[in-house]
Amino acid sequence: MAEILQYFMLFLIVLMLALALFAVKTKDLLSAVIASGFISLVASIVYLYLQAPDVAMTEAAIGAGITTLVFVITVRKTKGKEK
Amino acid sequence: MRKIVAIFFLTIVGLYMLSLFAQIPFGKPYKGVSEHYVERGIVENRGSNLVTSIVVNYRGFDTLGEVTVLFLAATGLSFLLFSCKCLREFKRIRSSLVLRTATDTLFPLILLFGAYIFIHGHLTPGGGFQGGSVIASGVMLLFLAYRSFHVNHKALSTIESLAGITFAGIGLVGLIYAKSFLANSVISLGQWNKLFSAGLIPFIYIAVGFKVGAELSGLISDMISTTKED
Amino acid sequence: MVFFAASLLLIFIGLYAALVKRNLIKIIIGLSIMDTGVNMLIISLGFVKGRTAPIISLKDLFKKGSLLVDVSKVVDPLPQALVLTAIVIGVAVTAMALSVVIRMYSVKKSIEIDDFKELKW
Amino acid sequence: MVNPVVIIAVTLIAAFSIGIFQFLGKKFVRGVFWLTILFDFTAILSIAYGFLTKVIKAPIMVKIGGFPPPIGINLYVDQLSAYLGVVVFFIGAMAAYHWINRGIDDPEPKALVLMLLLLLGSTGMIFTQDFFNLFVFIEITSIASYGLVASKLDGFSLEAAFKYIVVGSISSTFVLLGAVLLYKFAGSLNMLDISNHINKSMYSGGMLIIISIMFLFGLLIELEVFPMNGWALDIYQGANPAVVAILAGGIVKGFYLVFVRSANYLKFPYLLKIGIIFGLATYLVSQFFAWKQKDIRRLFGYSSVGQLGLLILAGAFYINGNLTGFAKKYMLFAIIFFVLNHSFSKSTLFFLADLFGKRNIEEWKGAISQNKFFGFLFSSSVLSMAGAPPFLGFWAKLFFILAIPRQYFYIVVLVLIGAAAEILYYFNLYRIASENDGEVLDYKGSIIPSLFNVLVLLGLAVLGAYKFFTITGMEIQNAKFLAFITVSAIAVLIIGISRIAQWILALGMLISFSYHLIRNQNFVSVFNIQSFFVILVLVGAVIFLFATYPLSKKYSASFYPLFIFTVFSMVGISVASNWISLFIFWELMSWSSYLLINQGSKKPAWIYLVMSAIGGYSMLAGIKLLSTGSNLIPVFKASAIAAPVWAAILIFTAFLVKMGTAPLHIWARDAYGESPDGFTPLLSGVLSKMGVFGAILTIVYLIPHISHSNIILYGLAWFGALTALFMALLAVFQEDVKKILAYSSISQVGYILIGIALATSLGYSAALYHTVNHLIFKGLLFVAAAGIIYRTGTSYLPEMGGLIRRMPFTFLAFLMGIITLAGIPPLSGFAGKWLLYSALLEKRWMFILLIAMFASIVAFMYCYKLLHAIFLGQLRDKYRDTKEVPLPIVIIELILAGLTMAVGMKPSLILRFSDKAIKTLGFSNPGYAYEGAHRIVSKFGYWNAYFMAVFAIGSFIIALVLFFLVKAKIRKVGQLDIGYAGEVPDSPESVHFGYDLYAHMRRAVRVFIYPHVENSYRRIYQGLMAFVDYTRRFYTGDLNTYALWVIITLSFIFYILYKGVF
Repeated sequence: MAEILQYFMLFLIVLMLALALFAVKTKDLLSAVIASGFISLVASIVYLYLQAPDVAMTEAAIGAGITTLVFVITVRKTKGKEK
Repeated sequence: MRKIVAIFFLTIVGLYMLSLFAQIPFGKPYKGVSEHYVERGIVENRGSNLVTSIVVNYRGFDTLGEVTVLFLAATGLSFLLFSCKCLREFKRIRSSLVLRTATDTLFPLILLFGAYIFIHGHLTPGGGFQGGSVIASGVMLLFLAYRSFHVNHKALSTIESLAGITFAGIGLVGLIYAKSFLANSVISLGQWNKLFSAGLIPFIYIAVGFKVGAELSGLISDMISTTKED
Repeated sequence: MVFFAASLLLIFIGLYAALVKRNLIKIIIGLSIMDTGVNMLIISLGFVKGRTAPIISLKDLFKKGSLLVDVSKVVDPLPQALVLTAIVIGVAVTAMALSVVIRMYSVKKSIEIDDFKELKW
Repeated sequence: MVNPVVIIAVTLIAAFSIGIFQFLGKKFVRGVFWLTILFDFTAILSIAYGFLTKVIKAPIMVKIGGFPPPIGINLYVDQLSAYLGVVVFFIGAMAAYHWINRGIDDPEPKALVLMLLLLLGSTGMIFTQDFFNLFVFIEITSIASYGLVASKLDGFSLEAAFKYIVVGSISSTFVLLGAVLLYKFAGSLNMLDISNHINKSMYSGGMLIIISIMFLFGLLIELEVFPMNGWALDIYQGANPAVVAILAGGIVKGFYLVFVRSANYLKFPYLLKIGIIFGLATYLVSQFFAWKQKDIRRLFGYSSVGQLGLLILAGAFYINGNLTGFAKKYMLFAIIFFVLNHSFSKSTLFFLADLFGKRNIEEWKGAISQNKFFGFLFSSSVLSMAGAPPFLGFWAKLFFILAIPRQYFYIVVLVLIGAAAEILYYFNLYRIASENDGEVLDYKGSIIPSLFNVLVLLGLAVLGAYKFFTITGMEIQNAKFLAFITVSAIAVLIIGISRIAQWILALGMLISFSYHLIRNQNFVSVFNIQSFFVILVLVGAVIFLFATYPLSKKYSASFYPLFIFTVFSMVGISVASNWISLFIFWELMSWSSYLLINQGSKKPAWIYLVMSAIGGYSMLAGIKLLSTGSNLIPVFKASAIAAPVWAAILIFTAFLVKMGTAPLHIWARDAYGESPDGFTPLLSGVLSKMGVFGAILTIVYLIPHISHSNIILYGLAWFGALTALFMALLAVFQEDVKKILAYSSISQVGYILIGIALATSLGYSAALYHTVNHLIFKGLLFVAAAGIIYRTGTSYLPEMGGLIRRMPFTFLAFLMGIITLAGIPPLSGFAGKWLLYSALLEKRWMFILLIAMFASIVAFMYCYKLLHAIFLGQLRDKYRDTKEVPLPIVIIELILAGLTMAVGMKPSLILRFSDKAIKTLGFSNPGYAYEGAHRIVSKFGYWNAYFMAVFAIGSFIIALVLFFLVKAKIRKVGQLDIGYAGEVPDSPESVHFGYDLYAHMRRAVRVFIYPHVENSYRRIYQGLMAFVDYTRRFYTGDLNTYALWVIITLSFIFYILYKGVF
């Protein structure tokens, strides 16, 4: 059981890194924003594994929720496309 | 060119930092002040959630600063976006019936959930910040569902102010009655694992919850629309 | 160890974006990725294998016959408390930066760095 | 005393409550704002006052939450943080007041909230003793600054704000990581607790060093360290100046205190290395980049950044420099003074720049000459910023230089080079602003904050001087005398409504001072070289001050105060008892004389100032070389212990600059030629003699103790001789009466330098004699020139001519002066030459003798030119009704002419005094002897002044008689009596030619009069400018590049401090 959990964590980490790279690389700002929101979401799962439920909650609510929302609004307001 | 230079120097810094973290053992027991927090946390605070004990009590001053930071961000943001005539309003299309119905049902529940989170901050995971942001997400849902939705800024900023004053005021009460700013022992600590326990922590977290909820809602509303009545 | 490395990588991917990307929003995305990395790093600094979260809702975490908690059963709560603060500060900075970006866009109708190089030398 | 945490709580509550008050209207918000600021300021002032009066003896420790330090957070307020808190709140209040009243925009209630929280953040930052809490307060400060920087909402300020946000986020990431890792390392977040866990040997492990670097590096970014400070400069340039004033004046100082304190707590062993590398680089780079800067705010920004660099350097030495006892104390005071000085003067400058509104410094033309009060505020802040005595910046710099250990002499040199560079660009700005011919410009908005700041600055100047003299333990007379000078000058300034009253008061002061001095038994009984110069200064000053009476109407109210300042500071130089007090009064003299020259012409004054600064600072560097570990204040005689060659050379440079010795003479022609006519006699007659005095001191006290002293002296003599010759040659081809006299002055001082360099008793006799002599005749000539210019309105020789008929007395006096200058017996000039030639013969310096003789032949030429062009020939029509020069000037002319006559007939009038002075220099006799009353005998012959006089006067009378005999046969040519190409002019035409009298000789000496030296200075300056202009492009304005430099710097720091990986 513990082993599976560890592999799952490894998968999540790889996923985070991939999302981070995608967020940096993509030309579409909205996708980048969504990707960075997903990083936070994945991070909050990782925090649960790391025995930090408080932080996990905060990260999910603030990092993945509010931050992403603020980003999305900004992207919309600035007609977001990267040159 | 810039990319290569950037990667080069980032690699150098990264290697140094990696060499640092290679020396830090992962997953090994800790020492220092945390031992005190863990060992005596219940005795000194009666709050089950040690993180909350630390955040609100042992390092309550940090939290006061944290609240200030959020307040600052909300103030600064509305200051910067205030009178920005040039913003496009969102084209808020009429949302679907499903969303509206769901919002109607969910919004009170979300509020309740947020309130639950910050009231039980000393017992379960979560607290003022989490609860506040949950409430704010409820408000966001209202924005999504109703085209003409506007928050009442006066009410929000009054709540925000009062909650903030409560927090700092509780600190001053501690200074007056217990000779120490933000002292927890002004009222009795109560019993471990009960709702009314942990001294002033729930009260502070309730204030923080209201404040954060109001601030984040205001922040979202400031960003979504140019506020006209302001 | 994996967590350290991953967090460091996240930090440096974020920094890379701030160093290289020419789009203002991209830079802020980079900074927020960097924040996430830092937070994860701090959390993993406090993690101890085989211990539970610092929420004492069960009596078996106590030392016998007292309210003193057995330190050897709980992970380090302090980094978690610090990260709570750091996350909130992070969102505050992000919101601030984004509002500046909205304003910048309203001035020049652009969010590219090349249009904001007037202050120099 | 108030509990410090109450300040934070009350400010917070106020900030929160503004959320409600804003609905009641702006007035309520403002009321809350000002009440809060007032409360905070009073509270923190009461704490600071408690520390000051030692009511509070130990640092205040405030537990928060009732937990003892390592468990809970605590505040730790010591003296420094309390003082800094006062400064921050004061500047904050001033900035807010400025913002509200600057009449451009009205700060929103929310902006006031941001302002409050900014002040709160910085207060918390300097009060807290917890690393993570520090991070929180840094974030509060930063976010508030982000908002405020962007508050103008235009392209510039938003761009600056965004750059700040990005770099600031990177910075705070490192601070956060550092703080958390410190917790991981030491198990605590409390600074003191961590400090107790750490010892220096842990740094060899590698882990702690990387953690500390990360934490301190985050703070270093906020401290605007080169090369990662582009964002800061952009803020200075782009943001609202009220915000910039509070950032530069208050907040950054908070970061500074935090940085130094953290490094101290962390026992960071490489702080000195970091401080030297980055502090010095920041300081020097910004001082030079500012040269080419046209935007006034960015200019001030460069200066701010530079000052921060200096502060980092000073802090590093204080914490980590192994300073002992006194030096440590000095350094502490240097830091405090630097902070105070910079905070108050820089914020004033930003306020004033904002009030005036113009950004380009070229548009500042006439800014301070048009608005007197504005000018006063601006000048005070600029002077203080540039470190002019007696302002605080001067004492700070002095403390700093004295405190640096001697093995770091290169730092002294570099810092002083930077200081000179700073003076260069600040006074370039000052030069433009004080131009007279600008259009009438006015400022708008309230000037009150600047006024408050300047009042504080003036108070701090007093404090600085007091502290300097008490801490260094220098003789109290110095301090008293300095106070006396200042009070006198202020007294003269106060009655500035009437020039006549000022004149009377100044004259009265000088005379009564001299009277008291002469009545002082000590002064009379111990007559030495210093007394000689004191008398020289006072006599010269009284005479020349008297002559300014008719001119005074033209001058501004600050003329006489500065005159008094200059004169008394020269007295101060003459009575100085050690090198440092000499330096203090020397700088005082330089600056006050600069301001006087600046009242005449701006560019020459600027060149004078820059040269003086180079001289003054090289003197300070030399003095630094003389000081030893235990003896930081080198006295004249004790410096015999160790006197490296370089010390002597550096100190001598200052004196050579003032003497105008080639090749350091470039300032002299225009400074003499275009300074106010009332001041030029003092400048030439007395002020340049201070160089002579200093040179004598150096040669007597320093040169004998160094190896190769003979070569140095011989070299000096060559310098003197070449100066005498070439400056005389240059004088020949000038067309401006004052410029001829200027070159002549330098040339004559060259003679004096030869005399000093001989270092024999006869040489000193010649030098001292000629010093007095030159005072008499050059004073006479300059006073007469002032009178002539006053009447004719021009100093251009070809415009004059024939004035002999209008100004007979002046002609007579001028003639006497010229004769003396040319060294013709019977007047006093001859005696000086005779002594000098004898001395040269005695030492067998034949080449120099030849040059000196040749130079005096050249002197004949310009002497004749002066006489010819001004007085002889035909009178111009426009001067037909010109009167004799005003009576006071005539009186002075005749007195001086009588003096030169008297001295010429009886040289012992001067030699009596110089003999006494020479005996105190360690010589048994003056190098010559008296035979009878009038016969002076040296090895090479004798000279009877009395006989000479009789002979010369006799031949003069014979020539006069002959002249009158033949006069009847001369036809007088009227001005209509000419034919020119067959036509007769219908208006009177002058055929007198004074222009380019020696044109035919120009070709022969063209190589020598070509301005090689001036051109090479110009080329160096232009080259440097071009270099600076190219290199300052380093600040590309590109955000990515700025961020990239942050990472590059970090990898550099890792690389130099920790070699674990590579």
